[in-house]
Amino acid sequence: MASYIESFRFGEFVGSVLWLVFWILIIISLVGLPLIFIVLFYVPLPPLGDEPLTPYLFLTMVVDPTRTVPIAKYLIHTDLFRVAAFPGFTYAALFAAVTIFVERKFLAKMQLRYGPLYVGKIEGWLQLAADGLKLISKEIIIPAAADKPIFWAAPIAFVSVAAAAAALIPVAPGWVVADIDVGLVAVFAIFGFFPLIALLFSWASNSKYPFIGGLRALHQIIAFEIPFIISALSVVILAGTLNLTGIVESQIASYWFVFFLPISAFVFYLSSLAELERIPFDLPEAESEIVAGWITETSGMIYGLIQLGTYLKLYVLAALFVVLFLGGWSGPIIFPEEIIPGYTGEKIYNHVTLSAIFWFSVKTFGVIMLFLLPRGISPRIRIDILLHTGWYKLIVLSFINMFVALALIYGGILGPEGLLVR
Amino acid sequence: MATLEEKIEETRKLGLQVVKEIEEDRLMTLSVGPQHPGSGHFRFTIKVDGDYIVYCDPDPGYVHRGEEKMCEYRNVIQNIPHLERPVIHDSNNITYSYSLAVEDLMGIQVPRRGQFIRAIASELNRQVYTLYWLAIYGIFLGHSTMFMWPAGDRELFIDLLERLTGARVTHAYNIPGGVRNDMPEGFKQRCLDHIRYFEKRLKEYEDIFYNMPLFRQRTEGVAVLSKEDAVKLGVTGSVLRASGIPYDIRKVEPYDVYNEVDFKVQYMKTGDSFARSYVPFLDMKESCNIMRQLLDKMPESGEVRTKLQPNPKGPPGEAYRRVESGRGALGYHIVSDGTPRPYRVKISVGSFRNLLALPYLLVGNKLADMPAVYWSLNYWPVEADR
Amino acid sequence: MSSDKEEQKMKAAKPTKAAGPEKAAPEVAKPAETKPVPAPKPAAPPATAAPPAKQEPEPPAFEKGLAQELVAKFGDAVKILYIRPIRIKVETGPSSIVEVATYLRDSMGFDHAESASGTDYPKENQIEVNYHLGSYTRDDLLANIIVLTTKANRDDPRVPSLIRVYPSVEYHERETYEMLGVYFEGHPRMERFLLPEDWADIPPLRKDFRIKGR
Amino acid sequence: MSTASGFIKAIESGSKHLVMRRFTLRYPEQKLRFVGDGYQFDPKKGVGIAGYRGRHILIHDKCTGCQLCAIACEGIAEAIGMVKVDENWKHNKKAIMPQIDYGKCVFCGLCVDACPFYALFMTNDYELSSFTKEHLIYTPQQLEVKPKYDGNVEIIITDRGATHG
Repeated sequence: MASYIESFRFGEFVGSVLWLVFWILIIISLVGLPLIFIVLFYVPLPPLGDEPLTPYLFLTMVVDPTRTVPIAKYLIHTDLFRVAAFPGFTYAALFAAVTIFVERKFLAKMQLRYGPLYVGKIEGWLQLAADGLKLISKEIIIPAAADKPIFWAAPIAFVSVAAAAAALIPVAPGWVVADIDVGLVAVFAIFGFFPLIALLFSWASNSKYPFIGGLRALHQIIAFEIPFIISALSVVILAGTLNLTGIVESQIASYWFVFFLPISAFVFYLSSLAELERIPFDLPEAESEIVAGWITETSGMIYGLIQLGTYLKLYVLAALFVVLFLGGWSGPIIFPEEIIPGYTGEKIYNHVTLSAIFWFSVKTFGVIMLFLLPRGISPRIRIDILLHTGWYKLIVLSFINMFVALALIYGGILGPEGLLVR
Repeated sequence: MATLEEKIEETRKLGLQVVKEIEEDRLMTLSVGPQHPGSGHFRFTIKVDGDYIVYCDPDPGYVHRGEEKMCEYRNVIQNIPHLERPVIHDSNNITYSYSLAVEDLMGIQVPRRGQFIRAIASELNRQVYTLYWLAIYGIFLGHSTMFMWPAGDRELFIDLLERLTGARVTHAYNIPGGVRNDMPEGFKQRCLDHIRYFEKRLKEYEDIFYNMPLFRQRTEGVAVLSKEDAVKLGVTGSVLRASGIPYDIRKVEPYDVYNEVDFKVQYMKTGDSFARSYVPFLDMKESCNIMRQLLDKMPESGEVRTKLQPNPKGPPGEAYRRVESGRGALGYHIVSDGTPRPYRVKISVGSFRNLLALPYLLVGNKLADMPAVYWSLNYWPVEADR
Repeated sequence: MSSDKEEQKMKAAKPTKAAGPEKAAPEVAKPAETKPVPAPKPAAPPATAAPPAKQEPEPPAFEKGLAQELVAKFGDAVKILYIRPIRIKVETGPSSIVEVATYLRDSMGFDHAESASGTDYPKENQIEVNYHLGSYTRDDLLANIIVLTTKANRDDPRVPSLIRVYPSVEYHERETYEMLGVYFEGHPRMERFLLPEDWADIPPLRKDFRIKGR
Repeated sequence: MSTASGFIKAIESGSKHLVMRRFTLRYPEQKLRFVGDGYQFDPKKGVGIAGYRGRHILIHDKCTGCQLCAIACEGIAEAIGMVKVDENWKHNKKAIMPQIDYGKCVFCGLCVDACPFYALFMTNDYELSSFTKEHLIYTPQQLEVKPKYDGNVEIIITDRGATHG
């Protein structure tokens, strides 16, 4: 029955294809190639055999596979790889992407529906790429009287702050972007930026509902900052060091801290839910009360960036929970001695690192599922109940926990020569 | 600094529809507008002092279609399809009192089996409406599961109504003189299965929504409507029954076969937002057992409709009949002047009467309570504007 | 329970009326294309109490008692239009409507107003405003509805507002004001309610307001 | 401890649904099965026969061109117009038959009730979308064609929750 609209003409179709090809060529030649050359010249390339590796030699080796393995092995241990790929941004972004997809399917299953289904043959696994492309192609609308510089800066700041926090998390022994010995305090310092960004963005978008949302974000995160820090502090008392890798090692030495400090783990879980603005504490973006809270005026890629930042934050907080309470990467070695026959001992390929990465990912994914659960079962709470729980109930609980930690130390159970320390 | 009460008094004098922001009174005017996700096709302007609502002025009329004027240009049967438009997912109830009023005017006697089928169809429709209302109440409080479950289970009853009347939502099934077609075969058994499964689902709602401590914290003791105020404001339906007055038209003024069904009118005494959200839930449970009794007592065979002549006419006169719809007493006052077209049709709907309670309850509460209080009034904007 | 008693009465009252319409002449198959001219004298004849068209069945005792009580209290200021099983229609002049309403609310237990609406009678140049009053508190009056009506001249319809007696009629009166043009004196906010702000036409529910294209 | 037990019951109820079957009807793959093949009306008995109110079907050899369906629809949606058809029937001298504009029709079925000659019924077909409004107007010839609609799914209630099977 359907008939085509008369106004379709083949000439127009060919015109648009040519127009597209023209723009692709322009972008590749003016932007793509120079970028590759700049990266290749500045990245410290290893000497190949005797003579130094020049970019042109590098490009030829892409063709010859025998040369790629040593280059790849060398690149893996440079700092650029650590920051960009493994324990840094790409690993976190990969986790964030998987979390988005799992959350939509998990929530759908709990609500007796299908969730994304049609994009990508089996159960809609390509839905995420489709959403990303859609957000990139959407037009970015900036409110008329908005404060443009801050309006642009805030989403970028949001993602970079979330990524900065991801850099401090130790994923495997030796595999951490920045192994500073005041690790935990640095994470809290970075988390202090989020309320600031939320308020800046909502105030810059110059309309009433986002402004109320921004204020609520401010109240909420400040109210839950204190129990958040104190509950982590009791872990520092037990572990004796602020360095995150040190904390994990002290847990490997004795047992996981979640058995000693269950209340602190619960308080940390609740306040990280509030930090993430997830459902029970969803007030900054309460869509039925204040339209969409502080992200009302976002559209297109600005919304995409803020969503990426939120899910990066989710990964960071889940990883922090694992590092502080579930013993980081500790877990039985499950990989065989020689993963690649005849090749042992190299930094990344030995079985200790691989099983550490495996255990860390499994535990983080488990904690992320715990974060996703409340969205399915609980409504949003009101601002005064939120502040009441934050200031009165959680702070008291975290102080009780501080007392438990001190008792464990002075009772000689944990700490330098404690009973349970192996 | 002016106290809250003075601010409420001072702003009550402001009568303008369009409110200008005054710098020094530190109030922010928010238009919970026709597009706001928290209000549907209806706008009310609230003035907010910090987090407290100080002034609320409802401004309905965005979906006013002049149903009453349209009734005067059509004959009695042609009125049915457009009269169900104000609330299409409770269409059997809204046309029920119209049919009763016309039958009073023209002295038509509906056969017994037709009355039973009409009552069953209106009970099914009440479930569909209340589930839709409960779903929106869930998402208003941020509980997305509580939106999906009732919205999904509503399909059970829509499927039944589709088999019975032929259309999913706009049934046009209730005609002066009875119903338009008889039940398809196997309908009774399928109806009983769906009801039995639905009662298991109702237990789940209670676990995940009504007994959820966070939901209780948000609604208990919020916006209490006392018994005297409920009577003074003339509210109706679940809002009235939540304030302690067991008033249900099906029990008080039984129409058709409701006097042969024994059921208990569900009501609560606290009158707060929680009661107003729990009474419709109890009504749904009660409605399940009403449907079972109706299905048992229904005569096996017999006429379902008295056939009227093409342009039915009756003696001049007036009739006023009421029915208990999803949102309370829904009455039609029809004046006929002997011609096939009604001379004047006045539709008195529950939503319009509950609207008066909105500014009364909202003032003094917090901004976050606005959706919880507004939607607990069982207010359907389209029906209130007619 | 008293409501069952009324139910039997209602059943009894209905069949007698059913005999009425048989004698109405069967309508010709194809109605005239033009709009039918409004039928002769519309419903509420001012003259006699009972409408002459059909013989009124003997009014039920309980409702008769209510009506009698009203007539006893207000004499000829109040006129009973009809008494049916659970419906009574009482007409008063615009001047005495507030006292009658206050009396109905305070001593007869009709404690709330369901709706306020109007009907336009261009033939007699009058607009009839009627309030449906019901009762939530008195058990024997639960089903009863008293329709309290008053007539206002059509050119400048002014009726005292009942907002002091029944606060629930605030929005109903505003709607009747914009739909029929009846000005309710004493109403705090006599403004537009449902219709758009820029509605420049005559009140739409009046008979001389024609829907375009009909 | 009512709050803790409230949370635990909510978690238990939520996770119980992880094993229940999903309820959504996936429309293009699954289509609902209806009772009978559309709503019909028996003018002699004056009562309809239950069926889905979808697209109309016009039986040409019964239609007498009496315009009763057009008059019935005039007050509701004015969706039915009578058009000339180039068939000549003994009982349809004027050779006019209803043409239904589905841009206006509200599928209430009162035209089927008004037809005294068993000529106009309704079928199960509801997939009437088209690119332009003109294509929504169905001529009597189009209305004569009986649509084939193969609904294969209906609500079934299993012990692991209701689903469309």
